[in-house]
Amino acid sequence: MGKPMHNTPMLDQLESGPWPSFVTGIKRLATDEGKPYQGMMVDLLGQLEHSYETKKGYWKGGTVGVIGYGGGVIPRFSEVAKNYPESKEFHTLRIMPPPGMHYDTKLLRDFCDVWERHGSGLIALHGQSGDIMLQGTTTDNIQPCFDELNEMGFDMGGAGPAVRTGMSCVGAARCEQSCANEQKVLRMLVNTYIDDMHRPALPYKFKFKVSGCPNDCMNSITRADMAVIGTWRDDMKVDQTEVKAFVAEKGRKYVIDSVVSRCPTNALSLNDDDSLEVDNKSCVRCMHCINVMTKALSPGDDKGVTILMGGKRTLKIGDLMGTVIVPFMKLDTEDDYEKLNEIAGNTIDFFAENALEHERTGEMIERIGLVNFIEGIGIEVDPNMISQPRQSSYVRMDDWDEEAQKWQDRKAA
Amino acid sequence: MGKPMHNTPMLDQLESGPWPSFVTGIKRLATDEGKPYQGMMVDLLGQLEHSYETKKGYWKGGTVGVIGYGGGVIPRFSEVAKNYPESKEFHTLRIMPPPGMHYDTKLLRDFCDVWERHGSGLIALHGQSGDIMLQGTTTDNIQPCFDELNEMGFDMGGAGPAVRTGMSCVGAARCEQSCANEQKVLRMLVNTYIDDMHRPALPYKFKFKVSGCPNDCMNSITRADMAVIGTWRDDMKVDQTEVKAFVAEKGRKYVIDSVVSRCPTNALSLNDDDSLEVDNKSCVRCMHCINVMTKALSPGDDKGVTILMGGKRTLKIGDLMGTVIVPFMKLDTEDDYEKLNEIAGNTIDFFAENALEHERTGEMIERIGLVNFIEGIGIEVDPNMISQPRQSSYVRMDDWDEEAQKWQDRKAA
Amino acid sequence: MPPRMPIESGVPDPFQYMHPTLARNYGAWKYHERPRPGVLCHTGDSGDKVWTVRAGTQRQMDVYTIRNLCDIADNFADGYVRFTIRSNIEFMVTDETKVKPLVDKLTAEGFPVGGTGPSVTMISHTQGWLHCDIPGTDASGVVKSLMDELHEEFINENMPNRVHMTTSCCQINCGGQGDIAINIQHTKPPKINHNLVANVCERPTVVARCPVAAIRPALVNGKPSLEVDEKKCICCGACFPPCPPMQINDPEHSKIAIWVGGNQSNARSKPTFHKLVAAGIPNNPPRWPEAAAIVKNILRVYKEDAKDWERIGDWVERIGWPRFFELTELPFTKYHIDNWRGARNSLNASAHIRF
Amino acid sequence: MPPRMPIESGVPDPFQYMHPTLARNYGAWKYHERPRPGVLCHTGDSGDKVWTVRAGTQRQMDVYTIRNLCDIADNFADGYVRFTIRSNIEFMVTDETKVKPLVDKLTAEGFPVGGTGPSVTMISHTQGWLHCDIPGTDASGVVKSLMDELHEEFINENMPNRVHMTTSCCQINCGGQGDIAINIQHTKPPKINHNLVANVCERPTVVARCPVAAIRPALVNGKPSLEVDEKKCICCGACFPPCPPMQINDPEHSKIAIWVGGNQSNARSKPTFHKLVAAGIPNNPPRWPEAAAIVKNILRVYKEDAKDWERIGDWVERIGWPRFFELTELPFTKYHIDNWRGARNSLNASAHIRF
Ligand code: SRM
Ligand code: SRM
Ligand code: SRM
Ligand code: SRM
Ligand code: SF4
Ligand code: SF4
Ligand code: SF4
Ligand code: SF4
Ligand code: SF4
Ligand code: SF4
Ligand code: SF4
Ligand code: SF4
Repeated sequence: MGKPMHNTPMLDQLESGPWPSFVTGIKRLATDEGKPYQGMMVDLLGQLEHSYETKKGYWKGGTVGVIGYGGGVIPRFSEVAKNYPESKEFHTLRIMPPPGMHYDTKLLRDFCDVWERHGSGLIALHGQSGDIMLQGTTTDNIQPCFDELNEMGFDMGGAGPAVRTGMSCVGAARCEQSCANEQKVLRMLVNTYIDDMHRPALPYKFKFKVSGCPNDCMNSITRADMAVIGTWRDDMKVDQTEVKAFVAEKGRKYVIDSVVSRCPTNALSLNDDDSLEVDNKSCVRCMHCINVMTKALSPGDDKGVTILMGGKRTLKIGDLMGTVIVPFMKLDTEDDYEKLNEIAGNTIDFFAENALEHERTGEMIERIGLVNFIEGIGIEVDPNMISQPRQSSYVRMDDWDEEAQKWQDRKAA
Repeated sequence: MGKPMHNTPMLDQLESGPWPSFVTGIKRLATDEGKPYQGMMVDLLGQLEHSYETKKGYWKGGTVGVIGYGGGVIPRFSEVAKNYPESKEFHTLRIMPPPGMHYDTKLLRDFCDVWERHGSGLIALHGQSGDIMLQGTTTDNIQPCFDELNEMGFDMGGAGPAVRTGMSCVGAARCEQSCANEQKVLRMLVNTYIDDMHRPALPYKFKFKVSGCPNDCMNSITRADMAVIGTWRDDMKVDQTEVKAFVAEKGRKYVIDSVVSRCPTNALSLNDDDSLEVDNKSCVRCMHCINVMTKALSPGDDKGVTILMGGKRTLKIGDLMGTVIVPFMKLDTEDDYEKLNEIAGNTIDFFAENALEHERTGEMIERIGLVNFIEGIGIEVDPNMISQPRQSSYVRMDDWDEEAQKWQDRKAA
Repeated sequence: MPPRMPIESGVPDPFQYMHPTLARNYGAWKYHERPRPGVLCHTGDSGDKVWTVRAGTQRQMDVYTIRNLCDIADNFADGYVRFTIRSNIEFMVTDETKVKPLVDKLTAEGFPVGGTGPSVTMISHTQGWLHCDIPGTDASGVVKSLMDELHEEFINENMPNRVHMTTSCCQINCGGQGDIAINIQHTKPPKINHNLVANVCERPTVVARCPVAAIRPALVNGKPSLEVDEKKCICCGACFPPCPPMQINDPEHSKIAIWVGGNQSNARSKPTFHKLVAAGIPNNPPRWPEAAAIVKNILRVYKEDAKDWERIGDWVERIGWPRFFELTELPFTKYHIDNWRGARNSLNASAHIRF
Repeated sequence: MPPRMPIESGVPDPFQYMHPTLARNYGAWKYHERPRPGVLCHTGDSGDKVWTVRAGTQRQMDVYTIRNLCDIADNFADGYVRFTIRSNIEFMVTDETKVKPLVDKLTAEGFPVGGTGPSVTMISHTQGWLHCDIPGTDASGVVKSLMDELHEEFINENMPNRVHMTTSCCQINCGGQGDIAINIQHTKPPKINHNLVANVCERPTVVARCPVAAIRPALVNGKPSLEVDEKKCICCGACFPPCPPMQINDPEHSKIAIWVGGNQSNARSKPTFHKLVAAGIPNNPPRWPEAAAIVKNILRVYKEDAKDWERIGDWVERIGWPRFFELTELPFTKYHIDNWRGARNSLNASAHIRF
């Protein structure tokens, strides 16, 4: 007989209800006779119940890793191991999934098998940064486990002051809005800078996220140091027959109030004959009308991406949005991709050299100013970078003429 | 023969063209044989031409005033009096006009006569703060000139760290949008705090401006420490017959694109029968639709005012907008007006005690935070004061429960 | 034996694991429909159609749950799945007749089918007491509790627009911006265990990390330690990860705060951050009923009052914050008014008032 | 004789000077029309109608000009006038047949009739070299030059919406926010006349007034004076009024800058500040042709491209700043990007891009 269960009256309450229960899952593992993880999961439940009772966490960090890499494992040592000895080590391995998180069942079963042998049997699909999180193993098991996963073709994700695991939306694989080859962008960027992931030496973390269109299903603007978002440059495609069908179905009033009036730049107008007029010059590619009338409207053909930098969440100076650095670039040829790669490389280099310790790109940009940042990475100013020009006259502009000339020269070129 | 004119080739160029020329006006005075101001105006032109040539100003300040008052005169002494001796003193008197700047011709002629006797003959109607500016006189003439104007029923305006001359729009006198008795508000506020105008002892200037509706023809939000703006609380008035007439005249597409879609809160919807649906709960009283369809739409009947504080222009921390302090108050009874007066009084007192030297209300609010300011003037928090609640979690909220209770108590009351 | 050096293979090629119809129509989809809640139907330029059935999971799954999902995929869905950013699982089928059996099977196995279109989809999810070293609550528990209560909203599409919620178990906020975010909010400065500071903390690092410079080095009982200026401290918790003896978590004073209106998509308005609406909510395991009640109430009001395609933030922009507080009956306090020096942007600098 | 003490009469009662029809219908107007540019017709609830004829003035008027306007009022307009915030004069008549003669007379006397509705009305106006002690240019001259060039736009109503322009002759900016603002912009730190500092400046005051703390007390040639850190100085000129020896005005380096999109009314969007579009423009009396050319060009593009009821700021919000710079052919530089720490609000944090 396996290790007896602790009393977990609070956790037990989380077994009821229609939503799948992580507690039930962990209990299944804790009662899995003869499995290497059984004892660990019994004590894990014990410690977790203790947390629920006392409203405190009991894990602390440490140093655990695999040979050749400086990061990717989140080490956890219990502070209450005296009472819950078998879960005294409960480290997580972060493994990078295929972009778009596609799996065949064989692959998933293989993951389960490896983790059954070397870990807790508990897998999170996925972490908020997109990793496959294999949650809970001992220091000793880390290396053999990783070796097996690595042989399967999988590699360690990011942790610490490093390039982090990236994410891309399902995009081109199953979405009509996609304007980019999301998986290609993501793989190229992360794999080019994989050294900065596996041997953490940056001032702080650096995240790539890729969304195929401005719906931004990967939340890249608010959650990535470098966000790559698909968009298009020519006119959106309008199928007026489908427009009329939509108007006929929903009624004019509905279409005016739900589509036309909601366009952020008044770029839409419903003609008296129920066809739709689009002012493509004013359209900001927000996606709203296309989302609502997906059969009638779609992105144009001249596709490319917008790059934004500096998004992050709260720590230290509050949440920051990414801001536009490259309004538009094509991603057709290998040269185009190479250019994208270079922008990423320049950014990481500049970040490495100029950010303070524990400072994200967004915080650095805030501190040094956008202009210094873009000059540092070799990008020229563009009015798309701002929502509006400066409103304060308190600035020194001695060399206005030179700066104006630069713009004129660029325009002439 | 009077004093000969200086050569003014640059100024002369400003005599041509269709717009009325101030140069021609000044020349008329400079050639006004036998008038006391003739010599002064000759030299004024000379100095001004000198400024045009050298691109520099040549006036400096000093101290000049009238008995009983600490301000209201803008003293000007010439730095180039050696060359232009007769305009060596060229002070301006700021006189408060009737609200709305209404005049009969007798009054204007009287002003001209006084100023012909005691000053330069040059009057600016009006200064950017709304004063009648009698521009150009000597130290000796200030007192007799003011005495005459004061006898006519006019009083000195503001200058220095004081309550300043206020402004109110034409409003109820000739505007269908007016939701307030602008002149009454302005007169009451300025006249109650007239002591703070005439004996400058505040940390810095303090301006009142009054607009009868949110079109804000007095620019009060951007240019007044205390802006009082008329508005209404019930539903706007809609004359559907006039609406239909407007739609018939302009066409549906025009109405949708110019009225419905431009409503900032999507509060308008054009019905299929060409009548207009107004979501009065979402309407922010921006005035746009009413401006466009002035015959069909008008403010409601339950009128009152919104008070904003802290507007100013650039000096020191850049332009600041006024912000909402009192979202709505009625101004029907004398008690209502008394309440308004008290708010102004509390604000001036708080400003006097808490602002740094040369700090405006807006800068003070920015420094101490809106909450401290409103608590200081005895106003309670209101969600209308903000465009959105805080976005940063970095705040200490120990006594949330107490604060929440205050709101509940107010709601219950 | 020399140590095995890693093969630095990086991010794997997804095509090897992708449903063949998706791979074949890669980059060539035409439009999609939602035949029923939880089911999408995408049509390709080629004419191919693929039905996607989306189901909720507990994210942190035991291998048996995963294998069960694999069995379902093998039996009903060609052996392929994918996961969404919100830990929902998606099964793709090319034969419409397979949809209903798949939905039924998932439902029978306890995986709610839904989360598509204007529904309340799975709440994004952080570590909490299960694994993190700094959590103030348990993300998995909060989410399980809430999703139990919101089950009907997950399996139906009755909301005005998508509802994307998030949780975060400390003020670092690994969860994202959300239409509604349920986050830990500390309300008292850290308590310092002075005996441990000297050994465990990099003192200059932690002094530098405090956003309001409230920490200074100090000698306490003759030992080098740290001191917090409690007047300045904003209880952010930034000092705790680098200096665990600065205990910020507190069973009583670590509360829950609720934020609304975060919107990451560019649809209509630019992306927006969520805003504080309620705080001081007890951190009350195992079911967090007080937080759940507030969230459900906000959702109810939103559902009743918002128009089609309005996200929560869009809706509040239209009706205004005063009305939001009126309709939800949440108290408005001075804490809702931002107080940092750049906060002027959050003030209402206009006569735009709703009545 | 004892000195005469002032009668503190304050703001006078306006009714004594108000056109009787305005007084009679006070607070009871119904709607208005614009029968022709420069003429308004207001109809009261009573059925009363009043026609207002608006004409431009030079603001700083000699008594002869004022008396001339009085004569016109007496002969054509019941003896009453009012002035607008923009120094236009308004004549009210109750008899429609008097409108044309009045318009003709004003025109004949050189007072342009216009400034109503969607026209370019008079530019608001500050003191300049004529009277102020700190001006970098002459407001009256700039305005006269511009209004000469914009005369046609004043007497017609051909703009998409009202155009409210402003001037300011130093960076204090007594002129207001404007659809277009033509303002002095200093580009070099003040030159200090060290001989005068000790006598003329309150040194602690001026040190405190510098917004970037660039001024420090210093001994120069043994005398107490001031020193400016030229790296820090943003050339705002705030030090000059309290300390005239810190000469900020410079015939060469005090330039003109042009700002657009200031909007004080609450119509549609909340009030907005104007934004920098062009700088480094020569301060070139007596006609400032370079500044005038830029203003006229902006107005031309606005007139061609904007829709009815779009103020300049609304128009640019719709078409976007990139297109504004494209259409006006003004250069976009790094100076257009704000660089103070709170400037993040001015950055484009979205995928909202126009092509
Ligand atoms: C595991 C995960 C939450 C989850 O349950 O999904 C997580 C967990 C932790 N995060 Fe996170 N973060 C996770 C995604 C995020 C995200 C979301 C994202 O990447 O889109 C963010 C917000 C985006 C961003 O980068 O700002 C995020 C912002 C942070 C921060 C604040 C960073 C900042 O610059 O503000 C920290 C603090 C730090 O690194 O010092 C942090 C730190 C941590 C640490 C390492 C706590 C610590 O400092 O010791 C947590 C370890 C928990 C554990 O025991 O595993 N985590 N963290 C997510 C990573 C899983 C994965 O690899 O897939
Ligand atoms: C005369 C006038 C311009 C005009 O030609 O119309 C004017 C002229 C001066 N202003 Fe002004 N301001 C005038 C309206 C304004 C306005 C407009 C308004 O009131 O709506 C503003 C912007 C609104 C505001 O209050 O912010 C304005 C903001 C300033 C400031 C900056 C105040 C600030 O807090 O930022 C100063 C500087 C100061 O007072 O230290 C200032 C200072 C000055 C001084 C006194 C310059 C000085 O410090 O020595 C100027 C005297 C000129 C002279 O020789 O007469 N003037 N000033 C306006 C007053 C006439 C009148 O009484 O009617
Ligand atoms: C599967 C997924 C991407 C993935 O790679 O995993 C996805 C897939 C789709 N999203 Fe998304 N979105 C997904 C997360 C997101 C997120 C991120 C998130 O949930 O945190 C966002 C941004 C969230 C935010 O702003 O807070 C997102 C914002 C949108 C929007 C914009 C909605 C809006 O009006 O603001 C659309 C447009 C729409 O609704 O038509 C959209 C539309 C879609 C469409 C309709 C695109 C398409 O044509 O196929 C897809 C499915 C529809 C459905 O659920 O009805 N997707 N979508 C994600 C599913 C999450 C889930 O399990 O619920
Ligand atoms: C006479 C005057 C008030 C006064 O007490 O002197 C006035 C009078 C009227 N204004 Fe005004 N406004 C006057 C200065 C302003 C100002 C201030 C300014 O010019 O600096 C503003 C705010 C300016 C800004 O936002 O920059 C102003 C913003 C408006 C608006 C909002 C326009 C918009 O769409 O943004 C309206 C509504 C409209 O146009 O229908 C308006 C409408 C009106 C109406 C139609 C109100 C009415 O129903 O009678 C009046 C006259 C109409 C006309 O000119 O066609 N008035 N109006 C001012 C004339 C100035 C001039 O000589 O040109
Ligand atoms: S971001 Fe755009 S392309 Fe990607 S899944 Fe979402 S809607 Fe599709
Ligand atoms: S995509 Fe957005 S901005 Fe473009 S027309 Fe449609 S609603 Fe307007
Ligand atoms: S502010 Fe309103 S009430 Fe006053 S004049 Fe302008 S439109 Fe009329
Ligand atoms: S007044 Fe403004 S906010 Fe109100 S309905 Fe009209 S346009 Fe909309
Ligand atoms: S939100 Fe905080 S407690 Fe939760 S996983 Fe992230 S770092 Fe840990
Ligand atoms: S909780 Fe935050 S503010 Fe308080 S001492 Fe720690 S780091 Fe500083
Ligand atoms: S803008 Fe400057 S120079 Fe012009 S009047 Fe005002 S203070 Fe004097
Ligand atoms: S010009 Fe402005 S920034 Fe420069 S020294 Fe003077 S006050 Fe300081």
